[in-house]
Amino acid sequence: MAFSECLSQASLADCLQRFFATAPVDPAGMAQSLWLIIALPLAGAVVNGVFGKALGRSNTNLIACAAVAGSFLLSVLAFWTLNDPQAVLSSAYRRDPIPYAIGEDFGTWFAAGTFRAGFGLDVDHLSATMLLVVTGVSLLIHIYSTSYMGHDEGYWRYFAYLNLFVAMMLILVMADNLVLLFVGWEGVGLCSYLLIGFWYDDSAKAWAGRKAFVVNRIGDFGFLVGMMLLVLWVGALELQSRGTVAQPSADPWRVALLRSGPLNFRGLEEASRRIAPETSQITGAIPLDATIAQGPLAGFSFGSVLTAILLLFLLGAAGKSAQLPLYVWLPDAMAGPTPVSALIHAATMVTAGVYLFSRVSYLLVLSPTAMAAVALVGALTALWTALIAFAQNDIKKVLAYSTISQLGFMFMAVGLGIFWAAILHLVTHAFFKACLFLGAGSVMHGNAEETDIKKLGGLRKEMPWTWATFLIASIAISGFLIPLSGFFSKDAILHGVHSSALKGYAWVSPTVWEIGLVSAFCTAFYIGRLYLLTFEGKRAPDARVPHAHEADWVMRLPLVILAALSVLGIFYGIPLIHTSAGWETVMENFLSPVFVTARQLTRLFGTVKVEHEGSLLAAWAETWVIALAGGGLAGFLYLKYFPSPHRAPLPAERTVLHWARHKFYVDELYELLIVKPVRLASFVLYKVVDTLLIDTIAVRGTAWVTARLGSLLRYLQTGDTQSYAAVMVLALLGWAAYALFQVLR
Amino acid sequence: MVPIQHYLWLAAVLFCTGMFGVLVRRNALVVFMCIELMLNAANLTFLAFARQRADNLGHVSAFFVIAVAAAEAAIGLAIVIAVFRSRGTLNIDEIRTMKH
Amino acid sequence: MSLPQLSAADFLPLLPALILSLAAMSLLLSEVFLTTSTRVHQALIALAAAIAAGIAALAIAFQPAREVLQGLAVLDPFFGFLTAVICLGLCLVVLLSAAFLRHRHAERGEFYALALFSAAGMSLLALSAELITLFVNLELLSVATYALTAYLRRGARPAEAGFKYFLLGAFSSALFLYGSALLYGATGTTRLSAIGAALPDALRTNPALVYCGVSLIGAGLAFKVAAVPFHMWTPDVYEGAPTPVAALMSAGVKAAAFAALVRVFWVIGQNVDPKLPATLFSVLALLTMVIGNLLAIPQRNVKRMLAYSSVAHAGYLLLGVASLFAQPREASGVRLISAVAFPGLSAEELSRSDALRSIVFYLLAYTVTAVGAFGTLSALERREDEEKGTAWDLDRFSGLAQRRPGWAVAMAAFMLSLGGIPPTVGFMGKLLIFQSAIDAGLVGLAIVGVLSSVAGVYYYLRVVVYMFMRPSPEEPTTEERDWTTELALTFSAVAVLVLGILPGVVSNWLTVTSLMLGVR
Amino acid sequence: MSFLDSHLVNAIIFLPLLFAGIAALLPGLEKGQIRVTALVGMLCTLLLTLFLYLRFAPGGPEFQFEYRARWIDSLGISFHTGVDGLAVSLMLLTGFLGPLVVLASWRFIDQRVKEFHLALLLLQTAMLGTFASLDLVLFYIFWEAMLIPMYFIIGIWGSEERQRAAIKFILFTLAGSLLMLVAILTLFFISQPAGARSFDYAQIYNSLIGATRELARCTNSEAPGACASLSPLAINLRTYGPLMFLAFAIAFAVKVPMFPVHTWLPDAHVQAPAAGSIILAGVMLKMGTFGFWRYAIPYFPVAAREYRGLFGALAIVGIVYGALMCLAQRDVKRLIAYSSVSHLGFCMLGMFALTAEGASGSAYQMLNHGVSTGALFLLFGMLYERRHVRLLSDYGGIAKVMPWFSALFLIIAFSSIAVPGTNGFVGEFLVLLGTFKSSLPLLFGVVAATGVVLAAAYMLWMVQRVFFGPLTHPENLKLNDLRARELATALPFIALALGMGLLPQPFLERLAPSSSLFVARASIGMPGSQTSDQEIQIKVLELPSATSSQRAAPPTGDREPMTLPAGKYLVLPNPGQKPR
Repeated sequence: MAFSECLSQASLADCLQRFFATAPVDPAGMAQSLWLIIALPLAGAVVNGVFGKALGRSNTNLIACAAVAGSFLLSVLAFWTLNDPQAVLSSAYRRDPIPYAIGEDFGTWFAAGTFRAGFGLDVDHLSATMLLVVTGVSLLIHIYSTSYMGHDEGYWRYFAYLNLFVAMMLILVMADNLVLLFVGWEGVGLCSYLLIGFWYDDSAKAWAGRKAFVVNRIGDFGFLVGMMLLVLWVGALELQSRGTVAQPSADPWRVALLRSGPLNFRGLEEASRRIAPETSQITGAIPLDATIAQGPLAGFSFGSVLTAILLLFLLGAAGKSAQLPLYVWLPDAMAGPTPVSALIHAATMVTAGVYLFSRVSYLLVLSPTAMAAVALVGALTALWTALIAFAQNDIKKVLAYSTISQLGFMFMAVGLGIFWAAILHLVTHAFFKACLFLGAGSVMHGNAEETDIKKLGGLRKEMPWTWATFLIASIAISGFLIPLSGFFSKDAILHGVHSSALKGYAWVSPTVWEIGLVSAFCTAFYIGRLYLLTFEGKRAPDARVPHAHEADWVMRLPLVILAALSVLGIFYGIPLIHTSAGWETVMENFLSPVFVTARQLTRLFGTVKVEHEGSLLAAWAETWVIALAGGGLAGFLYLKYFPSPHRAPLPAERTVLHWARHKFYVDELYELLIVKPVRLASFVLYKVVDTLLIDTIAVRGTAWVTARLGSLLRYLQTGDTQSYAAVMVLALLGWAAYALFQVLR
Repeated sequence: MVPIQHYLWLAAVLFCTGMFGVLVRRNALVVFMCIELMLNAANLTFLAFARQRADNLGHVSAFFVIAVAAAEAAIGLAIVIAVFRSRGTLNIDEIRTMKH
Repeated sequence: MSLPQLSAADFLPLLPALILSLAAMSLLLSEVFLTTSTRVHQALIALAAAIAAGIAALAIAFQPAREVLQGLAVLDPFFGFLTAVICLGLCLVVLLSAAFLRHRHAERGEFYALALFSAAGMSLLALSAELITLFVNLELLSVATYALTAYLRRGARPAEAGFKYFLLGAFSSALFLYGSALLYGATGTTRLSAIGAALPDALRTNPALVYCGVSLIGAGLAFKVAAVPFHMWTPDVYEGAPTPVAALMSAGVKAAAFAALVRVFWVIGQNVDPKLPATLFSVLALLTMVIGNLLAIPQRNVKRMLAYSSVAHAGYLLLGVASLFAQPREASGVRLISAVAFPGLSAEELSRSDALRSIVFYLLAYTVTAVGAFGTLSALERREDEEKGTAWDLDRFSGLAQRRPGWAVAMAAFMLSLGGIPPTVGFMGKLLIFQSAIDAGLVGLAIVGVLSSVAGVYYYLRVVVYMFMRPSPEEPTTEERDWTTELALTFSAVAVLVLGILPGVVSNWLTVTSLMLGVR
Repeated sequence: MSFLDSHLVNAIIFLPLLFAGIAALLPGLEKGQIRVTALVGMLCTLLLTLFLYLRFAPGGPEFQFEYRARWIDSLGISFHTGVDGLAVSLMLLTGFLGPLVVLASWRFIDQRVKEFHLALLLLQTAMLGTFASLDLVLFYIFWEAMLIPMYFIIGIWGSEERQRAAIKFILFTLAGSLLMLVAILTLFFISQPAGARSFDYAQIYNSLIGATRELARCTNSEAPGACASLSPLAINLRTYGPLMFLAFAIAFAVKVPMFPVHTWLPDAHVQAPAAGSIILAGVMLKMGTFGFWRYAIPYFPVAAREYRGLFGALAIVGIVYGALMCLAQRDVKRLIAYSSVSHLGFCMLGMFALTAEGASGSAYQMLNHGVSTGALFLLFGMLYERRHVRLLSDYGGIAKVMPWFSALFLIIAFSSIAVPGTNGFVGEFLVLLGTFKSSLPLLFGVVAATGVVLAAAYMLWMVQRVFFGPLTHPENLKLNDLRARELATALPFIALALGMGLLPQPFLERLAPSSSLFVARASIGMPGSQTSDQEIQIKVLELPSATSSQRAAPPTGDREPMTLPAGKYLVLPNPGQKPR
């Protein structure tokens, strides 16, 4: 019923509640039109890519932005629809419908044998959050780009790629099965390849793009193999648990496996329910450590295979989300236009790994080993890259490393099963990091593409808007001075990590927690450094332009909005909602239907034990102090000494700086360990095996021998009649001898 | 009377002599005559066997062979003359321009 | 003793030979009275005779096999088909030589007469079933061929070629004769059928005679079919001989000699230990295939190359002969399953008939192809090059595709057919030969043959490379076109392709009758 | 069966031949007319193949549009054509490439135009025939007839080293296929009883099933007496099966080409003109995989399983090795050629996985490779047409001057490194899935998957070196972008690459029955499989007239017309039985 007449009966709060809880459109209809969300940017990409040049700059901008805006609106609609109790997804894999989710299977993509991959879209609260973030942020960045790329002649390519990227990202977040997700997964990689190498006539930039793609491919290799093993795993599970239920044919899960394929997320979720801990006797479930009876995996136990699968996924996620050891591509990816860095390499694409693990949370919580691995990788990455960020002077490089380290935080959370916190940090990070990057972009824009922070400084007065937004975002990420969204999300992670223990890996959470604290400190430090060197103090003597100019409003608007969002993000990070379990943050409560299976399994298996020692406030205080310390140190150092490069740094400091500045020589190491050997091997193989052994010796050799034999025999043809006759006679005698021998024997 | 084997052995010896001559003699005409020798060795064999078996098949054959040999001789000499015309020699070793 | 009773039917098989020799004599006579310089009509007469003889041969080919002239000869389809093949070859050769001779101002009736005589000899050789008859006919065809070889007697090369051929030929026929004398001594008869009957006893009494005789006869015939190691005369003689004559030798003489070979050894094969001829021909086939191909590889002189390739093809034919005698049961077990009896005919007989069929068909295939190849060569060669010996160099072929596309395509077809690549008749021939070889369990030999033919493809394709992929030489030599040559080339090219795509007609005939090898 | 159904395939096969005849009649100087004639012929063929493809009923009998006529009865050879799912797909691919090849050489081929197009049309006929023939000898004839036109195309219109490459190409292939000929003949003899022999595909296959089962039983069971009572055919299969399989396999492996026998491919590709390379990569290499699929494996399943590990390993070596070779190349065409080696490794791997997924993936990969690599050669051919150099170092920054060209090339490059959404992904995914599902060790799948990484490495490296970076060579500055004709040639490839990536189901549906049958046949008598003979037997299409197809003139039948007095002629005795 309408809002107005509601007011006449109930209170405003209830009415608002009810208003937002009633879907504006019919959920079923929404589900069927989900494809539009992808189709719009895709269409934009095609139009811009093919006709962009002809259409002209303004039309291209219009089309690109309109496409994204359209899908943004649709996402909002979808998001809203989800709150409706009627919005239920009746999945083929289970009897009872799934609340707060809509989805539609748009038919088979490809099928062979017993395998099937479908065009299925599926939106639940997780996807919906991602939808909003992706479309929203990219809308802002599109708007920003219209001005930022205002003078580039390749604008149409740019917007085509950008739209394509949005489409791919949306496929990634809405796919209802792993294979379709993989389309988005590689699609975004492809787009980032294109956008990093956007200015391709500079070969360094083009190489950076290739590096990004190839490193991502290494990750995708893991992902691919993981998928294959997962198919086998599900198959084995189905086969083995067949005996345990009354009649398998009636089991919707088994039926749907054949009809809709084994890699569907709902199916996997259902599969994870068929796994039971060793002790419990659930009908139709088989213990985690049961050995697989037959098939290619015969002999391994379900648990170990699952762990292997998840570790392979971790490899994939590490590639996409730039975690150790595959993070090396991201800093180089800064070669692309800055808005691209903001969108792809900060807000959206790089978070795909986190999204993946949250998607398959129900599988992840089955394997403590994998969780520990994820958490440790995250922690180490966070610290490692934060250290590198110390000594970077390129404004974008600093932000890139900070992105990696923030992603590390998210991985920590995922690793310890605090998925909601990870997503929360993902969202807030999307806001403030996008804001930071766009701010950096505007700084570069105003300073003749100057990126060296040593050559900037004192921009505060010259670019007030940029300064203000940048400051807010820096505070948000570091939690310095006043706690903003980033502070709460990060604290939610740290607190959660601190208060939970992995089964069998008790040592992990404290370790991760401490590393997390240190990283938080470092974050505050390098962000402070970045901010101070860029905006505070006096303008550097060797700046390119005497006076920077502020960006126009088209670029300012997104900055402001993002800054505002990174403030408003607080709302999600504070426990406001009281439930039976106690006080929950809005995000936790909002995402709880997504992770319900994961939670059940966690409880069932006791994978993660959560003991609430220490109050939340204490934790906040702790983190805040650390942030203050980091920021303070930065302020002390750089306000006091800046700009006085004459101070001779201490030798220890110098070595640290030296190593950090050269990124600890990781790139060189990889070059030495992987790239060079492969190239050498290929070259040697080509020269030795292919050219020498096969082609020269085997092939030409045979021909040569034959020809030689021919020309040797040829010289028996002396042309002398009598020798011919002699040969005949000899042959005759030989034959006669043989014949006689035959007879006499 | 002379036993048949003697004739046969004689024929064999003649044949081998002819064959040997063909292989070693250098003068084309001599080689040619050696071939005739071989043919006649065959004739002798035929006759010897015909004699032994007392049928006339052998004799008939011998006559045929003689006729054929005559024809062969004719064409052979013609060719030898042609060779001599073109080269001015009958030494087989020099009649070997086509080889390999 | 009373005169033998001979019916008219006894002379039926002599018909083709009669036609040929009559035509030859009339040509010789016409030479005496003729005054005009142009002699095309002589070629036409010869052609007509050849065609008539061929038709006659085909007409009698479908008669049941029987011995005629008191067992001196056999009238059987084998003979009929071979004679037809020989006449076909003769027709093409006559057509080719018309132009060839005119360009050398050597047009005289003797040439055609000799060709016809030798063809008559071949046809008679194909039907003789008695040693002396064999010898006489062998000599008939040889003597004529000696003369043809040295026909252009002014040149040094023809004379030398004729000399070599004559000397070695006479030598080999002497061997043959002595062998038959010994065999006569051993068995007391010279009729093959009678010899066959008498052989077992003869073997018991004095095997040495038999074996020496057989070996000598074999050597004599192996020389004619140019089987390694009796092949060494081939390249020299072919090179020296006028190209059409070389064609005649490679086609007709081979066919006739194979007929004699099969006939003689058939008797021995079925009355003496059959392993003997099987081994003999397997060894010969192996040597001939491999060495023939190897020798041809380094040749730049196309004529010599074709000579060696004719040796190689003799090898494939010998493979067919070997599979005629091979004993599958003792050989590899491939034949095991096909031991199932076929109504009316044992599997052995089936496979033997297939072997005979494959030999005849291969001879046909080789005849059309080789004559065509030699024909193209003769059309290309120039009188002035002959003394230098460069008349047949590969370079003569370079850029032929531009100068004479028709010839180039035809030659390409011949080369592919010689290489045994479908869809040419050469492939069908090889298919049949290898089929019967494998049927007889000679898989190893078949594989060797296959691999050697790969080597063959190499040098055949080299000619194609020169024709299509090399530019013409600087001074573009314009070869004259004569309708006779063109006709011959067109005919053989068409035959190569048509028989390659639709061998059905011929192979059906052969199937119908290939069982009839009329020697008891 | 309607007239159309029974003659459609033949029409397709011989239509190019007909147009070749027409082109042959045109004067050689009328280049335009000749080109148009060839183009029209190819287009008609394409339309017919398309019609055939759409008319092919996936649910119908295995072989459809069959036609069988008497040909060489006395040898048991009949003219028998027909298509199954794979064949019809590959024929569609062939027909699809035809017109594009003519268009691709529109400008590039300027001398001896007539011969060139004759060769193209003949080649088309031979290739279509190879796919459609259901008689072993017919197949072999088409198979070898294919070599000749390609030999001319490489040898006449190729670049510097063309003659050597052409000879190498033909000798390599011939050496293999002649061994196959021996195997075919042997099979002909052992598989059927004397007098009832035929080269018919179905007949030979059906006659082998029983023996194959026996043999499988004997090889599977460890019991000593298992192989005691084998039928003669089974014994023969046991003794000669492996050899015959190897003979077939070598012939096909050379064509594929698999790892040790692949060296002819780079030379041939580098030297061939664009048209030659397109056909070579697009269709001819498929002949090898098709041969494995149609002949080598179904005929000798037991032997094939014996050598499965070896061939699987070779396939994987091919994948990785080929990719590594690409990294070592400096010559673009050579690089693409080696990438084919890598891609076809996937085909072979999927086939030897003997799983439905693997088989479908392998079949699909054949089509993909035809499209992607064909397009790569086509596009590079356009560049070569402008610059006449092949080395990577001769290019760089091309994207600046030829944006459209670069865009198309990039799309194809991504389809060839199997980015999801392009055709390559579906094929490689299914192949990998099939491999993992199969009884081959898991390691095979893992190693094969590394090919994905390497592919990205070399392909993007090549793209980088050719298209990106600054324009270093002045002569590249004045390159002009694609003309309308070239665009029209390239766009179908793009459309297909994306279409087959996004909607592969229509293609896979037609392949599915063939692949399941292939797997069933390949795994006869394997412990797991329970396929009945009825499922895998092939319906033999009887020859037109009543008499049995084989040896239409059986000697008994044909000797009756001539009544012979007994003993006058020789009924050949068996020499073996004569008393000595």
